[in-house]
Amino acid sequence: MENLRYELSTTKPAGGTRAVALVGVVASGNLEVLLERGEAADRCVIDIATPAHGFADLWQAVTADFAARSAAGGLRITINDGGARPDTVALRLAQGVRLMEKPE
Amino acid sequence: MTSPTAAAPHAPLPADPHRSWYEESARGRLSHLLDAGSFSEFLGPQRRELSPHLALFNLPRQFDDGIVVGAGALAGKPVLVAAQEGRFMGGAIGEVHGAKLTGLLHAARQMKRDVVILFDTGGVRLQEANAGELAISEIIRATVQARAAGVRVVGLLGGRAGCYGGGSLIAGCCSALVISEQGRLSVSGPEVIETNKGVEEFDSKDRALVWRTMGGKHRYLIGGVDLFVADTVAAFRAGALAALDRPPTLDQAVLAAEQARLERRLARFGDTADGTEVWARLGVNQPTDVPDMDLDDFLTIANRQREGADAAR
Amino acid sequence: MLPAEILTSLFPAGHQVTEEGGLLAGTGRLDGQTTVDVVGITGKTYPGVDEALTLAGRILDIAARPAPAPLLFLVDSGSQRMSRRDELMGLSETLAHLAKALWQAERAGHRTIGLLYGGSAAGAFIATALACGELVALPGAWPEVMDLPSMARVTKLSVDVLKEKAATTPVFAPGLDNLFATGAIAEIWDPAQPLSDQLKAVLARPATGDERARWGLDRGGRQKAAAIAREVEQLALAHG
Amino acid sequence: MRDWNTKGRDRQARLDAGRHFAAGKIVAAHDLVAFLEAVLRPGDRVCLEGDNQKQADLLAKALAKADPAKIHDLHMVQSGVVLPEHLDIFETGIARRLDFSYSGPQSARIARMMFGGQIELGAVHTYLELFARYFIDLTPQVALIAAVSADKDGNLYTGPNTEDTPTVVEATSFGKGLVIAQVGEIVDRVPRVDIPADQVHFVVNAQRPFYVEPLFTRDPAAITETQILTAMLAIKGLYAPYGVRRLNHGIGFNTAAIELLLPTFGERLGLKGKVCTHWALNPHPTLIPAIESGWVEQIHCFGSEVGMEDYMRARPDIFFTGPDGSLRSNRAFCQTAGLYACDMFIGSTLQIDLAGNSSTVTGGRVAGFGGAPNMGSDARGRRHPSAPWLRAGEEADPDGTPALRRGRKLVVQIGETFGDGNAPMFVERLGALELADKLHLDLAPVMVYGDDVTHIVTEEGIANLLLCRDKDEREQAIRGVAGYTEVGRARDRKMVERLRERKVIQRPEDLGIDPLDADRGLLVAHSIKDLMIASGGLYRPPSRFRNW
Repeated sequence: MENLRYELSTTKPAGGTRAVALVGVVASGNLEVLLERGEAADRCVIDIATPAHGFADLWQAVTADFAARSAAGGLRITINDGGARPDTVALRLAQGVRLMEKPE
Repeated sequence: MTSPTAAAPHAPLPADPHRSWYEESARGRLSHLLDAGSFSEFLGPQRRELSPHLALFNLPRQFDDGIVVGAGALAGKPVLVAAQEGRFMGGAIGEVHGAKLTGLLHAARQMKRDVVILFDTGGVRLQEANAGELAISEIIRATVQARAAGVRVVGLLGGRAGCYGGGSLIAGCCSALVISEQGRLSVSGPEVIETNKGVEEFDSKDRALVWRTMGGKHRYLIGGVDLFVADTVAAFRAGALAALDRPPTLDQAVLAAEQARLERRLARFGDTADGTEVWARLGVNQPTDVPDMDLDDFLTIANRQREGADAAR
Repeated sequence: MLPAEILTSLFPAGHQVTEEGGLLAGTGRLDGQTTVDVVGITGKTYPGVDEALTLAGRILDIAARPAPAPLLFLVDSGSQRMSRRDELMGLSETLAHLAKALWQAERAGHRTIGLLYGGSAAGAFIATALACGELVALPGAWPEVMDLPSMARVTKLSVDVLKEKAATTPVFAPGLDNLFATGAIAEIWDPAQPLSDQLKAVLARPATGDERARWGLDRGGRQKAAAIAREVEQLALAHG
Repeated sequence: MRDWNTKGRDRQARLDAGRHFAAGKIVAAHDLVAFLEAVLRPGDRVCLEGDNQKQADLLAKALAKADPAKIHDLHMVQSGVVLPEHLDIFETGIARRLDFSYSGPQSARIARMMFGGQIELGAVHTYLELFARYFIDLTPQVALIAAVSADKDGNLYTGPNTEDTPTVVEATSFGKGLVIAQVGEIVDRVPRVDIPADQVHFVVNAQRPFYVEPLFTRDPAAITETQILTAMLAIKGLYAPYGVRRLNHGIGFNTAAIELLLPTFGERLGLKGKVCTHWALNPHPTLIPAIESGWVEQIHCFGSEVGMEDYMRARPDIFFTGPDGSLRSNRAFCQTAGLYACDMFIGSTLQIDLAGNSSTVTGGRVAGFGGAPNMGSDARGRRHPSAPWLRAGEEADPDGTPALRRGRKLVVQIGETFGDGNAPMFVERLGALELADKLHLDLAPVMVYGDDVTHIVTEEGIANLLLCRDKDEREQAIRGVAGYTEVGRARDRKMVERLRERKVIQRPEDLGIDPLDADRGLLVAHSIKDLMIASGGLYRPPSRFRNW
């Protein structure tokens, strides 16, 4: 397993009040994303565990775009990856942020 | 199938009772099964109780180890629930996964609280096979102990991984079982039989054969399960409620009745080679039409012709 | 050890245990006072619906008897029989029924002791040896969930790689030592000593609850199961 | 004095040779190989009927068994290279030259044989283009065709899978060629006359139906959330604003997802009756729920689809059916309809380059085109207006004189940035160019030319190429929806943001699409079984798609 961590500056704080959200499952080509609060409002920390080694540059690109585009400020995000494609990762991250905005 | 629901333009889709049980995740099923807002999870994903064994195989782990356990309410009645996630390692049972269910059943016995298990499993998780095998044995013991204490343990069978291997033995110890057409209940999976005994014994690519042999309709017709429902979250909720009305009793008389029931099954159908022959012998007029029948047509025929389990389980 | 030797060593006062179709049935006299009911599966038989029902029927008959006596389940089986007919007839129900029958005997006051002296695997292992109140084994027994070549096929790892990994953990590889370490087996008997004495010693101890998770913890083979189960139980009780 | 009827006499000689094997027009199946050896001549131009669906499989097998010493160097002119026998004849030397359209199932083998010099390639065509050449410079001397049944006179019933047959027979028979038909049965009276007997010279009774590939069946169970997101983008970002009523869909899962979202997501957007009413389309099973819920007014079909026959028979308002009640398909007419009478083509591809050219040639595979280049091109001869066509024309040329400004057909490429096996859909250089280099082709097999493409839809958003004013903008618009492929990551971020402000690029959030809706629960059907139920049991899926 490869473990990656990205500490990113964000442009927008996360919305909603929900303390935690989980989207996706760990399956082939899929991933689960756990979102929790607790970071500073202008920052987002993403930890990734992936069985696919050597894709750090892709994770870097996807997470950087995510932090720049989404309301992710204040979130601590943990990812268990099942070998998802970048488009699936981006979709799950977007879904996670939306879920945090929804009431429980 | 989900029928379209009329809604104002741009309105978010309403919570849809027609959503497919088969398609839902473990968490999605629970959210539709239980009364809204009633669910509390034990050892949820934030606790990160991951499998200690998968890293050895460079395999990814899941925060809940593929099972969600907790407490909730069904039509106001408190229940304990466990839902397996069939997409994570095929819902396979490992050390943590199994222990969560064992602990839940131990509590159920002490609390005299009914349990609903949402099965979706291929059986033992091979990467932690010994721990998984033992967990299944412990779950079985905890299940029968709970039942002896008067607790209903209801199994719901309609997940995408089916209910195979040791999971099917756990199901066999439940007080009542609810299945959909998509549900499969069997010890050895089609691929396992084919690998060990050859394609002549079982062609696992012949999906219709799979369903005729271990699918929901066959299991309902031979009395292997108690209720047959549509593949929707609402139907499974109604099925779970009906199953919770059945007695939990597990004693000498129930087991003697089950012995008689299973012996009668072998005497009646033991020489058949295919599900269609079994159904013909049950008196179904056009047995080859059974797989294509819709729910209502199937239930009309099945409820007239099927072998019932009559709480002999 | 062969079944005949085992029975002789178990029942120096004699036994009437017979074999038919890979299944054992009968009684043995442990001593002057104690008669033991014996059932078993032998000769690496793969239990299907027929075998499971036959065994369950005998066990239920024993359970129904008013005067409880110990029940010894001798096990040398394959895995469950893998066939289209067995699954068509509902093998999962019959194997679960067998496990429930064993438990019913125990509940009715019969000590159920499994003696694993040969192989057992997968669903057959769960429904026979592992469904007994206590499981003991003889050296040379070979329990497994799945054999390594099959496991290699499913995990897409070579047998050599699996063996290498198995050296570091008892959690997945077949074999008595590994199953012992994970807590499946109460004790491994000494074949050089009379088995009757060892059985008497087991029967002399009071029956306990399901101790297997604790054994797994103590023996280092299952370090999380006991604590996880305990915590879920506590959380549920606390939730009310 | 010139002989003005050499072709007619040539045919007469073949007819005379064939009659030795025939009773009337009927040739016995066991004589078929000898019969073919008698009526064929080395170097003949032969159309062996077969497209991406129906196959004259008995005739293909017989031709492959002919003696190459007697029959060789044939020039095959046919829509599809699909059956193994279609290529076997090039290995044995029975055939040498090939003009075709589609080779999906044989894409790897045909490429090897081209590289190995066993096939002399004429060109890879679009269907309509190849049909056109049947009437100009590729008229067959012999056509080997397939029908459902024949009567004793040779009238043919081609049934729901009529497809290419009328076109092939028209060109061959009136071009003084010989028409030989395999039929499933000989009947006293055919249900309807699809091909009149006087255009048919010989008939062989195969005693079984011709083979049909269920190419247009997409199992809803295999549709991914990313495909659903992409489909939502297309519906909300293209179908709705342009008001696309007349269209054609490709066969991929992305367009299948669109079909399955119409009764849910489309309904929610209030689009029923406003989009997707008239189609040039094969009978896609995934369109059943939309048809049943009243979205669709009319569909004309290129071919049929296995299992859909009874459903179409029961929906005569929607489908073109004959007096016997069964579907009448016609590939040439439907392709023409797709070219001239549709305002949108939307389909997927395997590769798109920075100019928007797309191709299905990758590595060692040549899959051909089928109808896509024809559907996916602007009809320069079109003269009738429609709202989507005019709006697209205006976007491309906002300053032009409205009454003189050509409209534009919407030609949409849709797909995920990474396809099967994580292959990127966006590339700097098309695999088709390497193929052209290797085979010394004058023209690389480009499926849809960049200047015909108006939009590219991926999960990242929609790129509207009509709004691009120069080559750089076009390239950055494409890079802007190319996601995390190398092409996408090399984008000029500032320029992409400017393009987004001008709505050249629209992201899901720009269109108000909630990523939480990208869920399989939004599909109106999740399985083939659901489709069968939606059809009221009229759709009978082939066994390989049965999962119950």
